[in-house]
Amino acid sequence: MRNWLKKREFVMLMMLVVISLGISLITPAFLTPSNLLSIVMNNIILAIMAMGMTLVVVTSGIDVSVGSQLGFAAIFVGLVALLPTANIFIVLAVGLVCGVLLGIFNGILIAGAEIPAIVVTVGTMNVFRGSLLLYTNGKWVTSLPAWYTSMYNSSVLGVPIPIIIFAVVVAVTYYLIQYTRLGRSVYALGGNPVAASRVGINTDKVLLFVFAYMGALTGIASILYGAQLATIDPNAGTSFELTVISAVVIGGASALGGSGSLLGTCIGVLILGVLQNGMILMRVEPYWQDVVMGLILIIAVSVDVLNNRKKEAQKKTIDVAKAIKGGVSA
Amino acid sequence: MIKVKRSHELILLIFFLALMTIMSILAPSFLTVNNLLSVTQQMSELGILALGVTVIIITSGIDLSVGSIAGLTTIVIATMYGMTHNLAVAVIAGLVAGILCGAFNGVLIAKIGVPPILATLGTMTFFRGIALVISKGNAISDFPESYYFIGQGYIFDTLPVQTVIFVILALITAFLLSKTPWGRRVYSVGNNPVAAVFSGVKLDKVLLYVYIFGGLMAAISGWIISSRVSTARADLGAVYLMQSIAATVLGGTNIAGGSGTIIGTVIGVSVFAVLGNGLNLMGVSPFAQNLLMGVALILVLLINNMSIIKNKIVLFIKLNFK
Amino acid sequence: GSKDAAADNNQAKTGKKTVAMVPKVIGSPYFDTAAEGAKKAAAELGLEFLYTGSTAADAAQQVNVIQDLINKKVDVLIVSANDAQSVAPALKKAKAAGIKVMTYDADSTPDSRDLFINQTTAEILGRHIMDNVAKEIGGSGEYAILTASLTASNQNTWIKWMKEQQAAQYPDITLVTIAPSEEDQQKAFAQTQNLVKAYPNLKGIAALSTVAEPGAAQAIEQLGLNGKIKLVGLATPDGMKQYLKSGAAQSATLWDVGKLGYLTIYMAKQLLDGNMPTDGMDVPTVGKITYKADTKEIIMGEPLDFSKDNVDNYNF
Amino acid sequence: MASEYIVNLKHISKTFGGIKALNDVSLDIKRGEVHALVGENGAGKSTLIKVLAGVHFPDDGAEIYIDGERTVIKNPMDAIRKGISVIYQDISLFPNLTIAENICIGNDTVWKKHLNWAEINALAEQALAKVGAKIDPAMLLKDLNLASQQIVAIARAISFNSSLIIMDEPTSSLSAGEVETLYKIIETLRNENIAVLFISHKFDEIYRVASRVTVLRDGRYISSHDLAAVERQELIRLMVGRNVEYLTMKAERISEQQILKVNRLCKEGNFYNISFELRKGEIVGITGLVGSGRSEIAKAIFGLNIPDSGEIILEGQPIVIKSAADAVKHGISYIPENRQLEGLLAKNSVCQNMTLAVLDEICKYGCIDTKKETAIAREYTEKLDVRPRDIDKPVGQLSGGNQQKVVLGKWLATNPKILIADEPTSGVDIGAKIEIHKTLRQLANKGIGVVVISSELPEILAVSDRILIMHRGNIVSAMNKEGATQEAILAKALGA
Ligand SMILES: Nc1ncnc2c1ncn2[C@@H]1O[C@H](COP(=O)(O)OP(=O)(O)OP(=O)(O)O)[C@@H](O)[C@H]1O
Ligand SMILES: Nc1ncnc2c1ncn2[C@@H]1O[C@H](COP(=O)(O)OP(=O)(O)OP(=O)(O)O)[C@@H](O)[C@H]1O
Ligand SMILES: [Mg+2]
Ligand SMILES: [Mg+2]
Repeated sequence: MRNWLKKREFVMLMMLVVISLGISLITPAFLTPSNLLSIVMNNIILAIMAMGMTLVVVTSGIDVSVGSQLGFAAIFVGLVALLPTANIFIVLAVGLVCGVLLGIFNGILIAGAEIPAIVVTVGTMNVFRGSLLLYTNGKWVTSLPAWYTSMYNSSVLGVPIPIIIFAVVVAVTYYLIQYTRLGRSVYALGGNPVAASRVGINTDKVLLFVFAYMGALTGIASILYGAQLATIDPNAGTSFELTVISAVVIGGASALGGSGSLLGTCIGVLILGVLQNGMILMRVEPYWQDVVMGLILIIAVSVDVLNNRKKEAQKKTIDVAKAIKGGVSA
Repeated sequence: MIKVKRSHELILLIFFLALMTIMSILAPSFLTVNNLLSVTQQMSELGILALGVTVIIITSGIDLSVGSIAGLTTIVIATMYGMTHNLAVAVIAGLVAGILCGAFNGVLIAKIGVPPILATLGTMTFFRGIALVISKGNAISDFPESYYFIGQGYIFDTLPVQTVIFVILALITAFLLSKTPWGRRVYSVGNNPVAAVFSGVKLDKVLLYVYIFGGLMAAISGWIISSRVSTARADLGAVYLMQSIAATVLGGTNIAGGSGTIIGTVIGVSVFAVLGNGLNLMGVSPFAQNLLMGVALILVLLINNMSIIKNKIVLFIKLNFK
Repeated sequence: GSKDAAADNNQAKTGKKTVAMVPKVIGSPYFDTAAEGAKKAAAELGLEFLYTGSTAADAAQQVNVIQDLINKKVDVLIVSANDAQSVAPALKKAKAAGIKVMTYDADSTPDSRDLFINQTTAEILGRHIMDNVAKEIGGSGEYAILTASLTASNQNTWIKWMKEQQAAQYPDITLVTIAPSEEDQQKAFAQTQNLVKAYPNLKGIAALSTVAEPGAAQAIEQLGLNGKIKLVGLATPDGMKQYLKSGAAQSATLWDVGKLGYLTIYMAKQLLDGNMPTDGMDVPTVGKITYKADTKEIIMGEPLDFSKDNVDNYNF
Repeated sequence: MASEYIVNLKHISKTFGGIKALNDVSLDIKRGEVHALVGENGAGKSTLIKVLAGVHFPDDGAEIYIDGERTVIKNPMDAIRKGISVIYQDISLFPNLTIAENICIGNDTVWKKHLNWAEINALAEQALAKVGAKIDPAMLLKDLNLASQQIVAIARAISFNSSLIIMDEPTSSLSAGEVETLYKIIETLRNENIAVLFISHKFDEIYRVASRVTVLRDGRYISSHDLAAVERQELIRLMVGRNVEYLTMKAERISEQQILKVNRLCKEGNFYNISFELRKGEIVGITGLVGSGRSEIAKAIFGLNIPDSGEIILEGQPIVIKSAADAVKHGISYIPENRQLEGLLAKNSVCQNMTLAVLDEICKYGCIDTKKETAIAREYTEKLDVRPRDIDKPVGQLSGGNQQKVVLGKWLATNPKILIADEPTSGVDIGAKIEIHKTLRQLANKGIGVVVISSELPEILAVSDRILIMHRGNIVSAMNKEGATQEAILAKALGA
């Protein structure tokens, strides 16, 4: 079980710990329960979407339309929440359905027409945002009702609802990728797409599912988005996709597909969140923040790559030939 | 495969001509020499950026930092000019900055082996950060009149200077890619890096030059942008990032590497430029413009993949209704 | 020759002159409200009104749009400049093509346009907001600025004037930091929470954009700090209504944006008719205006503060 | 009532973009028999089994009978359910999944909507035990070497309890030891009345395991025979349409001049204390079990694997080789063992592949001289008889043997002093194989020093002048061609 020490997640976790320690040495305000809670709360939307993006990246795909999807779903959630007959379940359903539909739209083009994911989603990024702005004419959705916005700050048994929602998302996603045929097919497809179709995996279906799931999680995120901010800008989520993708790749998912874990992604989200928060807490001059952030990202990924290289050198010694020579038990 | 590629460019060209026809019918002022020249002027910056991006994508890489490099270049030029009051020195410093940024990317990717998307995700923030630190976020506008030639001037009173630069750079890039050993190696690296190494290609050297080339193109693009808008600012060029990738891919460059042409990219950029210009002339809402650009991108690739889609449908029917 | 023919053609179709308005960015409530006022004026004055721009607040893209409108041969071109210097060459070209050129909301260089319709000056506004900060936090203590982005030039000018006003009038107040919100509500929200943590003695925040102030207000509300951290800034009354009432924000400053749009088109008509404005002239539905002939600048008036008491009177 | 035949294929045709890969082919496999499928490279063997496996859908008119019943194989899943499982030519497994998953994926009995890991691991362990492999099924596949992955593929095919297992060149990445294991496994299968369709280019193998054989040529069915009733030469004639046999080709003259000397080369974990020399005009064969370190040595000489100590002496001069580019400059060339991964730019044309290593030489004023380039490509497609003679065709569309010729051409174009060929005929049909042997000999006769690495003993015996045998990273024996026998070599290779 020394194995997990060599895992990428562990390296990134160490990185997170080092960064956090560094920050808390400089500013005591960092390591307080309330600050840590606010880091978590402020990054839950990111984390939820990053869960979906992890699956997308595992299939060696990418979805740059998630920022537009978020804005799209959030506006519709908001508009529905303003209706007099609306309630929390209707809002949930609208967010989910809206997200899933957008995701399916991507999925059909990617799986059905075999257009590369980055191209499809660059296209739909514009299509979603354009049609949203055209529909709303740039108007914000404001004055969302309290029964909806209060959801963000309420707790059940002392646990804030967004955290509960996130926990559910993680649990469902974990169950999905660990204990279902569909979830393992996602990894299989990412590992070797040709082999995947040869073992009977309907690769189109799997891709469609992955993008729909991404959409569903974006839908859930959009519900929290509206509840968190109480007003929704039709430009909401613009260029958010880059943050989501960053979190996922920092968390260790390979852009080549086949690898990526929920834990890694969570760590990726936290690294981004801690840096963002720590930078202000450390009172770094605003102009320097991008420099610091960029440098830390570069160092983090480089260290990881160098570390991986060492692992590569160690790997070759594994050999089952001896075991096989045991012969055949007839 | 070559056949498929050719037909992609053909489809795109037909699409482009159809677009031109529609625009000329719907917008009377579209098909005037003046307007067409200003279309080429508008597409030059994106186009030059896309030249670098094309070469990078052919190696199966990606560069998310090109927009930041363009922005940083503008700041370096402005700051150097403020210090030396020598335009040539300033511009050279700007281009050198672009080359250094490209080299920085190249070292991360080729020498250390960081995946391009990760490396440039980091440098995108880093380069922008440097530009912000130098400029304190401010726009810098004290340039001499002569600086504006490159982005606002005309040759023979009609040809926009940046159009000419774009055409020359496109020709050079096309030449480099198709006629030089370097170009051949670029394709080979994108196609199968292991086999390239096994054939004596110095992978790290090729990649290093590729990212330097991308950095230089971004810098030239930034130089033109800042001359056209008479301003240097850290975030100039940022909007072109996604567009340059989209135009490159629309032009038929395979995102997985190994294939792609400059002519394809030029047509890809033209489609976006004509669409934007024509819709502006027609007074169509800019929101609809975004929508239509997305639709155009998807449409062209749908047409391109028609046979795949047809096969799938035919097989589906065969299996389920027979 | 052919140039005029095309313009005539344009006119012949509708018999109306075309006025094109280019905001910094499309899809912002602020500019869209101004456009509504403008549209109303255009309808009243018998002008063809065209409202277009880019979907990103980007100078280079704005220049492209201007270029296209010159090729389209509109009669009046009205721009809110993303960057003063950037649009100047394009605007000069428009002037050279015989188009009347105006700026509104954010000026270009004076020589590149015929008239600038200013809601108020950057100096007045910057000093005014600083005064608001001082009024709310009580003359001493720390405050932070939440800006749209570190590169937004109008924000940077306002900040410059705020600092001057503070240095001159409120020596006991200190500016702790300027945090960018990237025109993103969620970012504004998170930044505000971080600021509160980072600066425990923080007494006030000035949020300088219509996206930043609601985001900051929501963060303060969620932290339960209503009234403890004072929030002032620049925002539309609609976006801030709920927060002004709940006490999460104390004031939002702006001007009557609809009127700004109306005034702009009204002046466009004047230009087309060959009239120049005069100082103190009375514009219908807008009121008395200030005109500075030396800079060809119209100043609509003082900034307008929205508070919990008056916010219900406005709707934009 | 069970039919005598487990599978009958009739009128199978398959067209790829206008090219008929299969043209009205039939194949009948009896229950429990080991049936060999032979044919030249590109004859359509792999395509035929992909049709049977549901990967390709055949053209109209195809008839497929399983157990005597007419059926349609809709997709790979369907084939598995109908009792057909396949071990593909390119190991079709998932490096990022565990061994257990690789074995069980798609297996209805455990691969259910909801997965039970205990069940999966148990089944995997059972399947592994059947092939005699003791290994933790929770390990990731990518942590295994190629040969071990092949074993996993075999375990997987067995675990389905299929009535027909198709093996497409299963021994191409195995060497003597593992091949024996495979034979035993096939024997067990036969005892359990499971049919095996066995594709191979190695005749020893075919005669050893199979009882019947079907021959394909140019996408057409030629004939089927009981192997007992058909001579080896006859079979080759049916395949190729003419007579061919392994020729033992003697060196014309081996000069005294040493071209390469390797002196006490060491690399921890790869090879130890390797010394040998190569003379002009000589072919040195290196053989041994898979993993004995042959390729690692080759890569060390070619600059892709930097040794810890020792020296490489080229024409009397010690040289330092830090990269493949250095090696090429010194006139060393290396034909890698994995042609798909290391040898070819699949999407690029034959011409571009052939000139990749000589780009700088075909340059005029810094640009590529197209005339020179096509001349080189033409020359070597002619010389090596690459079919078709189309230098603009993407290499990926050529059959395996022709692809190998392109790689060979790429290196011949560099005018090498030393040519190292690692498994140069893997997956190459007998006709082409002999062509390649001939070419290697011709090169040696021209004064090039040639090193051939091969696991196929008849080949090593046929081509080499001297044979080095490796065991666990050491050269354990050197034999002259005279007096070397398969048995003697195998004994040394196994460490006896
Ligand atoms: N997907 C494909 N697209 C186009 N052509 C193909 C495809 N697959 C196979 N072919 C062509 O079909 C023919 C038969 O190929 P196949 O792989 O079945 O040969 P094979 O008998 O297995 O040869 P080898 O012994 O080299 O493996 C070849 O000419 C090949 O180029
Ligand atoms: N004595 C040894 N101890 C440990 N590992 C060894 C030893 N010998 C070889 N290996 C391992 O086996 C690998 C040898 O692979 P190599 O490809 O050189 O073998 P090969 O004989 O060429 O087999 P193949 O036919 O697969 O090419 C090395 O990477 C090394 O890690
Ligand atoms: Mg085959
Ligand atoms: Mg080997």
